[in-house]
Order: sequence, then C-alpha cells, then structure tokens
Amino acid sequence: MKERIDPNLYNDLEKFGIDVGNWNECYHCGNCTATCPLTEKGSLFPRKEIRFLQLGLKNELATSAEPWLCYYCGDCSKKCPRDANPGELMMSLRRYLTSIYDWTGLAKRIYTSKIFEIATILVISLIVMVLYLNFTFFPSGEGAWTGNDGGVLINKIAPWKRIHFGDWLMAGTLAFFLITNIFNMWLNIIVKDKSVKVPFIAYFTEVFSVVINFFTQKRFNKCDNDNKPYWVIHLFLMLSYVMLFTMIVFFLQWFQTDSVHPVWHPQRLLGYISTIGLFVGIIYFINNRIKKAKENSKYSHYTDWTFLVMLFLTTLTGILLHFFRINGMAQATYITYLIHLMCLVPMLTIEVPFSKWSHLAYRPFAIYFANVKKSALKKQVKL
Amino acid sequence: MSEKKLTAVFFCDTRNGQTDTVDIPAIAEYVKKIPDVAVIWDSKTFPTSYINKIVRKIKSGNIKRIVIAGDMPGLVKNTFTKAMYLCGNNPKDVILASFKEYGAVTKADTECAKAITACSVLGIPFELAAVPDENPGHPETLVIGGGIAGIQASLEIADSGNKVYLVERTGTIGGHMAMFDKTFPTLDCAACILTPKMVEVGQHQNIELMTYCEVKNISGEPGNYKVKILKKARFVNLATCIGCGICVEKCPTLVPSEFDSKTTMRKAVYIPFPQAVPNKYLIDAENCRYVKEKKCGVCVKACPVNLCINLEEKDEEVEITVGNIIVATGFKIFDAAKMEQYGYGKFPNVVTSLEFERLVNASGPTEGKIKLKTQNKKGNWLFTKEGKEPQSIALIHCIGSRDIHYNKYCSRVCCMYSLKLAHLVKEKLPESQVYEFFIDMRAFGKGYEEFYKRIEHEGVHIIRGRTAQIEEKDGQLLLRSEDMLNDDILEQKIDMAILAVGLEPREDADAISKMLGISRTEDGWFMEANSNSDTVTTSKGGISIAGVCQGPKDIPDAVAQASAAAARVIQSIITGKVKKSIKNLQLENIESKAKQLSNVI
Amino acid sequence: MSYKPTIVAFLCNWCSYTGADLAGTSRIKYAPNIRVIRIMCSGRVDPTFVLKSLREGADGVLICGCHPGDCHYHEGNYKCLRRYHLLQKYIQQMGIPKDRLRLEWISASEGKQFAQLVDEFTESVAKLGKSEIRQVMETLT
Amino acid sequence: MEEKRIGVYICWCGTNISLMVDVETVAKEMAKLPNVVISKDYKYVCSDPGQDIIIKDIKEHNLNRIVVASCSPRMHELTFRKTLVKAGLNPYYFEMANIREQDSWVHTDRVEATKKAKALIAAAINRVSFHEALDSRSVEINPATFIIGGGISGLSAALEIADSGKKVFLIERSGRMGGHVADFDLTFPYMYSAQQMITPLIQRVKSHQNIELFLNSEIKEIFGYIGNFESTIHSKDGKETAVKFGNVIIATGLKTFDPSNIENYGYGKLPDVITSFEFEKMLLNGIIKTKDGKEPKNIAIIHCVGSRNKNYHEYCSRTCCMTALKYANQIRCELPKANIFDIYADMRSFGKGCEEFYTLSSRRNIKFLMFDQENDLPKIVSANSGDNCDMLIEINEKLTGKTIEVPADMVILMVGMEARENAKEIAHAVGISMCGNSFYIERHPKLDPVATTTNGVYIAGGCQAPKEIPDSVAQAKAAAARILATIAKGSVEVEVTTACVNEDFCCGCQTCIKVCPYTAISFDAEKKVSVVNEVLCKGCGTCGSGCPTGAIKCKHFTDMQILSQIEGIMKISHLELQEA
Repeated sequence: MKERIDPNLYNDLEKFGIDVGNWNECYHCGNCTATCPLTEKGSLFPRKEIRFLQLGLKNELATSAEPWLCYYCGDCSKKCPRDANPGELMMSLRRYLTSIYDWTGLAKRIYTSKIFEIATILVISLIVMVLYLNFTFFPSGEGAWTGNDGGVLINKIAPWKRIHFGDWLMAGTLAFFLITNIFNMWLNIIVKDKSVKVPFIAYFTEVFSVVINFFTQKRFNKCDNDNKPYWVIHLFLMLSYVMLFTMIVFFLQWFQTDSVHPVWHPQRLLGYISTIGLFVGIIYFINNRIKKAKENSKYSHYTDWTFLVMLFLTTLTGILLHFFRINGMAQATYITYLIHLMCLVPMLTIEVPFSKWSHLAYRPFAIYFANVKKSALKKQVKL
Repeated sequence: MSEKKLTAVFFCDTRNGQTDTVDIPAIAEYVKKIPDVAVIWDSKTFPTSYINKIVRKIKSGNIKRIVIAGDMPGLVKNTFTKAMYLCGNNPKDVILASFKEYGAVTKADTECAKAITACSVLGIPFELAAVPDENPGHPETLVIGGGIAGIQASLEIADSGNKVYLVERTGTIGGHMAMFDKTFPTLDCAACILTPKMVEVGQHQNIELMTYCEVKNISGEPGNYKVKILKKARFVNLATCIGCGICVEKCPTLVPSEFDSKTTMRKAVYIPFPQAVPNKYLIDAENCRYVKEKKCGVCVKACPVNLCINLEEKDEEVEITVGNIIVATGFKIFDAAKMEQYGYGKFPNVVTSLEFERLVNASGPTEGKIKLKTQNKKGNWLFTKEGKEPQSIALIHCIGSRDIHYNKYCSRVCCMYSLKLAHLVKEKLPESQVYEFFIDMRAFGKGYEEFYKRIEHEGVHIIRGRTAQIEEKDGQLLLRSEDMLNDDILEQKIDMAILAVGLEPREDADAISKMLGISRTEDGWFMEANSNSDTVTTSKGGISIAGVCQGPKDIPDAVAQASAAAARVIQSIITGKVKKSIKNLQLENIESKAKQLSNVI
Repeated sequence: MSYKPTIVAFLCNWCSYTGADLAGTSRIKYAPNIRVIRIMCSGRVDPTFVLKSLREGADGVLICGCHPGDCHYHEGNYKCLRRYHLLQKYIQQMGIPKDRLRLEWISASEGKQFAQLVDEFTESVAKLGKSEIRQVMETLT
Repeated sequence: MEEKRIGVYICWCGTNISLMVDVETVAKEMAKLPNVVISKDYKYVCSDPGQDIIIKDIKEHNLNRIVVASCSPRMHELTFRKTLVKAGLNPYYFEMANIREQDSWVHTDRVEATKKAKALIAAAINRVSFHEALDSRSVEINPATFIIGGGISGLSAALEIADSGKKVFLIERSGRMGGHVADFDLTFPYMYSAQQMITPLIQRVKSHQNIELFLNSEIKEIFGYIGNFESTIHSKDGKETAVKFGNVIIATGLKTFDPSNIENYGYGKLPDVITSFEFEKMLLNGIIKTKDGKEPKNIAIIHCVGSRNKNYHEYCSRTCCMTALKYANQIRCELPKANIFDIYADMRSFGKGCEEFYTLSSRRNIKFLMFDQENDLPKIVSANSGDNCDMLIEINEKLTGKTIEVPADMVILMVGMEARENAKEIAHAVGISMCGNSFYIERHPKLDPVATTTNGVYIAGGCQAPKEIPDSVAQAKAAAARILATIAKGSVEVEVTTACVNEDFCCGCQTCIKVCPYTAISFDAEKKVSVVNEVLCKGCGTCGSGCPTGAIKCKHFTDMQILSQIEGIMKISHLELQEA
C-alpha cells in the first residue's frame, strides 16, 4: 500500500516533545535499535519510529505499539553517533499516541497547550471546592468532633458514603474515557494493521501479559543494569499508588475510619507503606528531573512536571490530613481534606485518560496487543 | 571603469560563544569607510529567513550590490540572490567574502578578513589583490615523514635534481602502507609496489635519508629555514652493519613489534621489517638492557663486524638549512578500546583492521594464515600458526568515525579496506562466513564501486546496520546489529570481529603545528590554504602539507597530493623564490592593489 | 637415497625474485636443487631458454612471475602463460613429461609460498627421475 | 674481439655465507674456469676495503669483467656497479651471484649449498663474458608543455608550470575557460563561491606571459616522444599553428550523463524533471521556478542518476552526493518553506568537511529517503488535480521497507559523469589507453595516478575518473610536478636495458609490435623491419621472446647471456655427475 509522505507531521510532533528537535539528524545507522535490549524481530525500535516520523508516515506511527514497549533506559540516546535523541523521541511518541487514542481531543489540547492544562486543573479544583463546601460539615466546637481515642471523627466531617459516591462517579467517568481510549488503541494497533489476522483465541492466551506487565514491569528489568534502582523505585511507586487507589476508591469505609487504629493495624500499616512508596518515588523522580541525572530525565515536558507536582501535592496533603486527623485537629483536618481533594481530583481527571497517568494502562495493554499480534503472526507463518 | 553601485555589506556572524574569532565589529567599522558601501547589515539584528524584508530593504536603500561576509557566508547566499532577483537587480551582484576560505579564522586574522571583505566590496578576486611577497629561496628541501606521501614528495623533488632531507621518526621509511597486505581495489600487494620506491629513496643520490630522527625546532623564515634535527642514537653503525642479524639472535629482550601491530614480538635490537630501508639494525633505547641498566651487551660480542655496535652512542643534534618544508606526518589509528561496547582489549578475538592486515600478510605472525588467537602458558592471547581457523568473521565499519562522541568526520578509507579484508578472508577461507556491517558504503573512487559489487558476489554478507555491541558467549563472540534492509535484528555468533578503525591526527600534531606555525582544523588535521584550489600550501610560506596529515585519504589521493606539494617546491626552486603567506601582507597593500585592479577593470 | 634433480628456475625481477629473497631474509628453508636465473619479466622467457635448459640436462624448469594483473609490465605474465601451455605440449611430443616444466605466480611477499613451491616441485621432479635427455647423453658417452 | 679477463669475488658475509658454503673451496675451483684471471674470497666484499681490492685488481690485472658472489643484487648491485665505474670500467661489465638470500640462508645441507653456489657463480662467469658496455642515454627536454583542456585542472596545471617560468600551450575546445566549475554557483562543503574561485585563475591564465592560449581549438594528432613532441593546433577559424613541446597534460574533463533514456524519471517528458546542471543555472540566475513560472513547494533531488547501475554506468560519480546536499541547502535559503526530499542510495560524504556538512544539512529540515539505485528506481508520474502537487514520485523506501509517495513540483536529477564523447580520439591522438568506461588509464592506479604508460603524457582531473575540485586540482599539480622535475633536469634518462632490432635478421612479421605493452616498436615500411623507440622501451623483453628470428636483442638480457648462464649452471652439475 502506498502512503503519502507528510512533511508537516514532524513539526506537529515537535510540540509533543521538548524543543530538542534533532531527530532529523538521524542518519540511520541502526545503532539504537541494536543497542536496545528490548528489540526483537517484529518489533524494531526506535530507528523505525524515527524513520516514520522523519517521513511523516502518520498511519505507521498511529498503528505502532513500539513506543509503549520502550521503558526509556536512555542507552540509545547515549550511544547515538549523531545525538539524535531516539529515547526522547519514543517518549514524545507516547505523548503523541495518547492524543491519538483519545477521541475527545482533550489529550491533544493538554499536551500542546500549557495554558489549557493549567486552566483545566483550576476549573476542576473549583468545582471540587464548591461540591465539598456543599456536601460536608465544617467542625465548629472542638470536643464534639473528637473521638475517644483522640482522633478526629472524620466521617462526621465528610461522611464516607458521600465521598464514596463522588469517588465512584469520578472513577466511572474516567474509566469510561480510559476504556474507550484503550479500545481506540486496539483499533489502531490490531484492527488497522491489515497484515495480520488475529484469531480470537489469541486474546485469551496472551491475557496474562497484561497482568504480569502491569504488576511487575518485568520488561523494564531487561533494560540496562544501571537502571535497577530505577526499576525498583518505579515499580514501588506504582504499586503504592495502586494500593492507595484501591483502598480509597473501593474500601473507603474501611480506610477512612473515625477511630485511630494502632500503628500495626493493617489499615495504618498499608497506608504508611504506600505513602512511603509514593513519597520516596516522587522525590526520586523530581530530583532526577531537576538534576537531569539520567538520560530519561534530561528533557522534561511540562506535562511531566504537572504529573509529578500534582502527585506530590496530593501525597503531601494526604500525609498532613492523616497527621491532623490522628491528633484531633478537626478544623485543620477539614481544610486539608478540601485541599487534598482539590489536588487529587484534577490530577486524576486530567492524567488518567488524557495525560501521563494513562501509561499505567496503555503500556501493559500495548504489550498485550503486541503479544497477541506476535502469536497471530507466528501462526500465520506456520500456516 | 564600472559604474558605481551602492553596496550593502551583510555580516553573517556565526560565533557561538567562541572567543578567538575574527573581530566582526572592527571589520564592519573598516568596511563602512569604503566608498559605495551604503549600509551594513548584521545577522544578529537582521534575520535572513524573511526574504520579503530583505527585498524591502534593498528597494528602500536602492542597493545594487550585496556583499555577504562571514566564516561560511555561502550558507545564506541564495536568500540574497533571490532577493536581488525579486528587486530586478542582477543576482550575480551577490558577492561572498568567506573568511575561512583564505584561512582567516582567529582574532589575529582580523586584518586579513578586512582585506577579504574589501576585495569583495571592490569586486576584485582576493587572490589577485593579495599576491604574497617572495623571499629568495634555499634550494634544499626538508620532508617530514617517510610514509608513502613523504616518499613520493621526496622522489619527485629529488628527481628534479634537487637535494631533499627526508626525516623519519622510526627506523625505516614506508609508513602505514608497508604494513598493509594488499591494496584496494586492484589487490596488488602493498610491499610489491612500495618497496621498490623505498629502495629508490634509499639509493637516490639527491635524498639524504634520516631515519630514526626527529625535527626538534624550526627557525628562520620562508626560503631560509634553520631546522634542528635530533638524530636518535641507533647504536648500530649504518655504514658498517651488514644486516646479518646475529645480534637479533642473541638479544634477550622481547618487545611487541610495532610493525606487526604488536601481533608478534621483536627483539630490542631489530630491523622493523625485512624490506626496511635502510635495511640495517637499530637498538631501541627504551628496551635495551644495556642502555637502561648497563647489563647485557651480548649483541656487541656477537656482532661479527668490529665496532659496528656501540652501546655508548648518544643522541646527536644536527642543523640543516632548507628553503621549503613538506609535512607528511600521516596519521594514527583510532584507539578502539575507547568504544567499550566492542570489547576491544577485553575479548582476544576482537582485533583492529591494522592487526588483521598483519595477520593475513604472508610475513605476519601466522605466515598469512587466518587463525584465532590462542592462549599461551603465560595466559597471553597470541596469534599462532597452530591456532584454530575462524568459521565466521565480522567486519564492523565506522569505528570511531562519523560519531559525535569520537570523530565527527568520515575516515574515507575504511569502507574500502573493509571490503578488501573481506575479500582476503574469502580467498583464504572460502568456507567461512564473512559479515560486513556498514552505515553508508562509500565506494567512490576509480574502480571502487565495481570492487564493492565483486565482493558482494563473492558471498560476503553485507549488512546495512551499525553493530551496537559485542559480547562473549559460550566462547564465541555474540554481536548485535540491526539488519535494516531485511527488517530484522541480528544476534550473530562469530569467531572473530575486525574493527574498521578510523584515522586520527597524530598525537604530536599539535606540537608540530605550533613548531611550524601552521594551523589546524577543528578535527586536528593540518589546514590547507584553500580547500578548493590549493590543498597543499599552508598558512605559512614555504611549508606545504601532503597526505593524510591534511585529512584522511586513500593511497592514490595521498600520492597525488604529495606530488602536488612537490610541484610547489620545484616551482620555488626553479624560480629561486619562496612565497610568503598572504597573512604577512599589510592591509593597505592589498587594498591599494585591489583599487588599482578595479580601475583597470 | 632419492634422486637429486637439477632445476633451472626463471624468476621475474619484480615479484618472484623479490619473493625468493624474502624467503631468504625470513630464513625459510627449502630444497637446494634449484638454480635461479633472474629475468626482468616472465614475458622474457623465450621458449629456447626452456629447451636449452632441458637440452643441457636439467631435470625440471620452473618459471615464476607476478600474479595475474600485477605484472610490472602490464601483461608480460599473460604472454608467458600462453607460451607455457604450448611449450608443455611441445616437450611432451619430444618425449619429455610435461610436468618437468612448471609456471607459478609468486608475489614479492610470498617467501613462504616460494619455498613450498620449490619443495613441491623438487619432489615431483625427483619422482620423474633422471632427465630423459641426460639418460640419452649418458648412454651416448 | 677483446680477451675476457674475469675477476671473481666471493663474499663470506661474516658467517652468513661461509657457514653454509665452503667459500674457500669454491673460490679455488672457480679460478679453474676459462677466462677467470683472479678468484678471491673475502669477509665483506661490499665493505670499503672489499671494494678497494676489486678496484686494485682491475687495475693491476687488467680485468674487464667482474663477478661478485654475495647477497641479492637487489641489495648491492648498484654498489658494485659504482665500484666498476670508479675503476674506469663500464658498470654493465658486472654480474652478481646471489648466494646468500637464495642459497646460504635457505638451505641446511652444506655440501648441497656449496654445489649450488658453484653452479650460480659459474653461471655468472659464463654470462659476464657476454656482457656488453651500455651507456646511459638521455634525451633533452623541450621545456614547453602542452595542456589539453581549460577546466579547473588544466588551468591549475598551466599556472603551476607557467609560474615556474616555463612555457605552456593551453588549448580549449570551447570558447571559454573554466569548464564545469565556471557554471557552478557555490562549492561544497564550505559553500565558497565557485565563480570567485575560478575567475582569478582565468584572469591570470589570460594575462600570463608564459601561457599561450588557444580557445576554440583542437588537435588531430601528437607526434614524437617524451621531451620532443610536436603537433598542429587547428582553430575553428581555420588557423593552424604548429607547436613543439616536451610534455603533455590531458585535462579534457568529462561530460554529464543524459538521463533521457531512464524511463522511470520521464526526463524530457515531464517538464519539471531537470538535471542538476540545469538547476545550477537557476541558482545562478537567482530564482527557482517551474516551467510554468510557479515557485515549487515540493522539490525532490534524486541521486545516482546514471551511476551505480549496470544499465548505465557501474561506477560511482563521486561528486553527486555532496552536490545534492549543496543544492538542498541552497533551496532551503531561497524557499524557506519548501519541502525538500533528498532521495539517495548511500550518502558518500567522504571528503574533508563533508560529513560535517551532511550533519549540518540534516538540521535544515531536509527529508532523506533511501532507494535502491541498482534494481528499483523510483517512478515519477504526473499528479492528479486533487493531489496538491504537480508530480508524484513512487519509491520503495529502503529504510522503512514501505512504498511511499513523495509529492514534487520539481525533480532534480543528480546526473552522473561520463567520459567525453571524443575521449577515444584524444587517446588515439596522444597514444594513451582507456579503461572500459572510456576514462584514461593511469600508469599505476595507486603509485602513479597522473602519469600514463606513454612517457611524457600525463592525465589530470575528470578525464581519469570523476572527481571533485580539490582532488582534480591536486592531480593537476601532481602532473605539473612531474613535468617541472623533468624540465628542471633538462633531460630525461631513458632505459638502457632496452630492446633493439638487428635489421638483417628481421623478417618484418611485426609480432613484436603486437606484444609490446608500451607501443615502443613501430614498423619501418620502407625497410620492412621493426624499429624500437628506445625512449619508450622499458626493457621487459617480451618482444625478444616473441621474435621468431632472434632479430630482437634485449640489452643486458640477451639470448646469449641467458643461454650461457644456463650452460654455466648445467656445467657444474655435469662435473658433479662425472665426479660421481
């Protein structure tokens, strides 16, 4: 099939990356592909992706799963003989693909306009504030709001049922967007690729790859050994996040209690471990980006910062919230709860289906789709 | 006389934080005073990307001619030609003043740059206005470096009946070419074609061959250079040595042979290689036990000629006077160990191309048999005749070349010599698998493309894709490379990898350039006077460059350049004059000459 | 003790003679039955030289030149090759085994190869035994 | 005939020879051979005292032939020839027996090695009796040089020679100098002005007192040999000038490939498919536009047109890659918004500064596409109205493995270089040879890239093979160097050991003429015999072995000399047999 070259795609895509603009310098030696420990026959990257970009083959880019197969160890960029920065290209492509999968067009706006992103965050924060002020109760006298164990009776301030309702509403909406986007991804990666016919059974045989890759990020570990701590921290951060998310969204009743449990109580223990995981991870990544310590933190798109900063603020307010609650500081708890939600909700709303958070879902699914395709191809060859 | 044309001078300022560059504001100040110059534009305040803006400016200023001045002003020239066309002016009235073209690079060259700009403004070719002065010239010539370029230049001048001093640092002339087994694309053996020339140098009555010597200092001026040459102690008398080699038999000290790229051992007393010129022995002071610690001296006792070996010999210094100097100091190969991913130095059977040249050579460590290294009792990995034959060999191009981390430039010869080595492997081991990994195949010379096709038909696997790394696995080498044209990633097991190392300026290139007062490019190669029309003269009068020291080149190009350098010298001998550099000219002289010429034209 | 033949060899000045010298400087040992005559080019080998050698009683004649394409005089070696094939036929007709005459290419760097060639040729000539012409001469005297 | 008085000197070379050869016995036995007056052995014959002994003996014993048995003649033949000259003898009355490299160093049996030494020395003694005195010959050089072609190579060579104060005749077929370079706007990789570079050269050539310029002129044939050529210059206006000169430089350059018969490109049919040289003219005129006067939005450059493809030319034209990059940069200046597509096969940016120029170009938003120049040429077709461009190029892009359509409003074909149509006539006129693709053959592809097999005739620039400006200039100057060297000496030594013809024996079969690689033999139609031009002869002796009547004598390698050498060898082996 003939495809028309699109010389403008390059400029469009530059907005999704930082102004590093030297992908055109690539002279196709193939060093990056061969350096990458994750490439294998059938999924060659990053050189081919650079090629598609240079020639503006939009269809090729939109239908490739390869950007998600890369965990950005940065070896390719380090050893690139022309400093064409293939690693950062893969990063930018992930942003670009996020906007391709998103049918609402919001992702593209967020990724290409800083102002739009900030404005969205502010608007959502304001909505959260209005709702919170309407549906919660401001603690007046001190004593009435404190339990026997000295902790704040938090469910009196923000009854878990009401919050839970909000959680479900939000989670449901976001899940809808995310799932439709993943459907879009499936259309792009599998359906539009006419070269493979995927038998239905392949979806079942490969289903474990989603789960495994989601919970272990084991492919990341195949990257260069220098990145071991990076992988550990990244995984820990992700698992902590998932833990907290699960507790808050699905088990709020158990998580948000009026009584202060002892420290070894699973509720507090799990909470602390996850918080540490989150906090250490965020600090580590922020530090990396400030110091530009690694190949993958040399260039930061503003959306990278938004994600980290919002996550940081959410975590910090969460910690404060906990501190105020167990110490019976009811009013402080009320206010911190508000701020916590004002950070958390816009973060999730923007990030989950439209921005960086989505890689949590896209990456394992892309690996899944790639595996499905691979097994289908294998069968095709055998036939 | 031509009609007056209002001229705009555009300064293309490409300085990016470098400090030692020509002083553009000073030049602008100077140029303003030239009549006809209506306006000065500067790239800092005047973007060239909007042609319409330029058109407006030309129209409003009634400009009829534009001079673009800068290091490489040609890069923006066509913006202005188009603007001139759109204004209805003659596009040929866009004139360049390229500072770098005439070697004006540093702050000290500002005067030269002024002259270049002035000539362009006056419409006079710079070469016609800047005619260098001449000194009376001494008829003798010094050639530094005894590689093929130095040999060629020396013979050329000596054949014209003039005296040449050929100074060579090592014990023999021949340079790198003598180390090669075959030469591409004709595959004739390097020694067969080179050694007759070497012998001719050794026997030529007009050539004073000074091997094992180094140029220490140069003073004086073009046409009359006083050169101090250090004659390193050879300890063996060149006149009486009969070349019997008994001393070598007795010498107890073993050192790796430089000539064999350290694939074999030589003694502390040695002849660099059997066809060396002069074919006489010498003692390497760094390794001789007697010279170092006054022990041994066996060679003296063994030598059948009385007083031939004198271990008390001291270095000497001689001074000669010459009119012209040709620098042909050549190159060194890129140190492959710098690229850790290929494991050179770590895996024994990862070798450089130069080592492999010696391996396939009939006088190399295995008498020309291609063998893998084997470990001896001491644990050293060596090439021996008893070694195993490799079943598969990979050649990897562009080692240290075309890479911003190492050398940005292309080394020009590696593609072709790799093809040649692939052929040699196929010839000697027809059953073996040979792989070549390349980026762009640069087979550009006469007969080269045909050679490339021939090697392809011989069954060598020529793969587009630079090898990323070599690892060791199960006693074999495992190489990883993309096979771009087959949409595949290769994890190839091989027995031996040959790294096609690039060429680099010699480590003492800087010292030599300072001693001689000639400039170097960013890459470290010596800089020619004009990259198009004069690649042999330098920024200093009476000093020419030839061969790879000017930039990588293959043998025919090096030979042609050496002869061209000799032409300059012979011309100067015939006329009895040596041209000084244009940099010695006074700005006023150039200017007045240019004005004079512009009146004539 | 096996027969010790006498072999006359014509070596071209530019490649083969230099190669033979290289065998010497490299101290590579070979059979001592060869007697070398230096000529400028293998193309100079006049058939009469070969016939004369045989007539004088030589047991073998060896001609060495530059490898094809390497000839110092462009193509002298090709001309030699043509004459060689004719000569082999000719001596055979005279009752001399054609293997008493041999042409090989030796380059200036092939000292080792030269030594091997001499050993090999000496052995094969020794197997052929005393030259037919010499046998006749001896019976005549 | 004079009496032969031979002196034989056998060297011990320390123990190098004496260890394996019984030097003393050999010396004694050699003394018994006919005509041998003296036979001595000495420790180092090559040493100064050794040479003194020879000189003394020559004088005392009136020796007229000398044999030294020692190392290889490649080592010391010249040394001993000089010794003979010192003693007043002709240097060619000398012969050497190699009993070191080819005897003592390669054998292990002392008896056999000694026998061999005897045979070799006896052969040398036999041979030396037939040696003749040869005098070194030289011809005088006419200091004028004849240069064909007024392009950059011809101009550079002319100036180099003329600046040395030597006369140059420069002829150019067309009416203007500068050749192809005069048509260029800029040069790669530093984008210097080609015009500003070539103009001063032309002006200097025009006004140089030592250069006689013939524009619109051609030659039919050149007669003579090195140092003494002559020819007639035919000018287009009918004028004829006879000139004499000593050396010739051919710098006739090359011409561009005509892409009309590459069907895929539609050159000649599609109006906006143009060659690189047509595009260069646009650049010089300051405006890039299509045939209907529009500014092109999409410009494609296709490399290797007519090069590296067995249907056209197999060779690489060396300059097109960099020229294409130069164009891409120039287009970027003139049309900042245009899409530039560079369709290449291998990017051959090998020269000084060229790889850097390639890197720089890749930063200027130029799209590079790789095609298969050998088997799969892109196809250019007219676009449809909806395509928003004039043409479409369909290309199987190698680096993606996809078939891609490239929009184009203008396509520049980087045409390769080929030999000029009259290359053969010139080769014939001057007497040099061509290789398969009509470029001239150099004497040696590596060590002598400017000389030809005809002495005194040099080639420079594009007529030898396609090359870029700096390499052409270097080659032109190299040719000038060679010529200046011969002029400086005033004469040129010619080979002494040449062939000569005994006219009494020559039957006029002309076999020798066919086998001579140097066209040194011609046929004298009047006498009906072959004549050797000793200036051209290099002494390979091929004619000698081809001559059916023995009329050709190869000096210093005469039939008699070699036959006697054979006798000498066999004599010793007969003696041995008799002893046995």
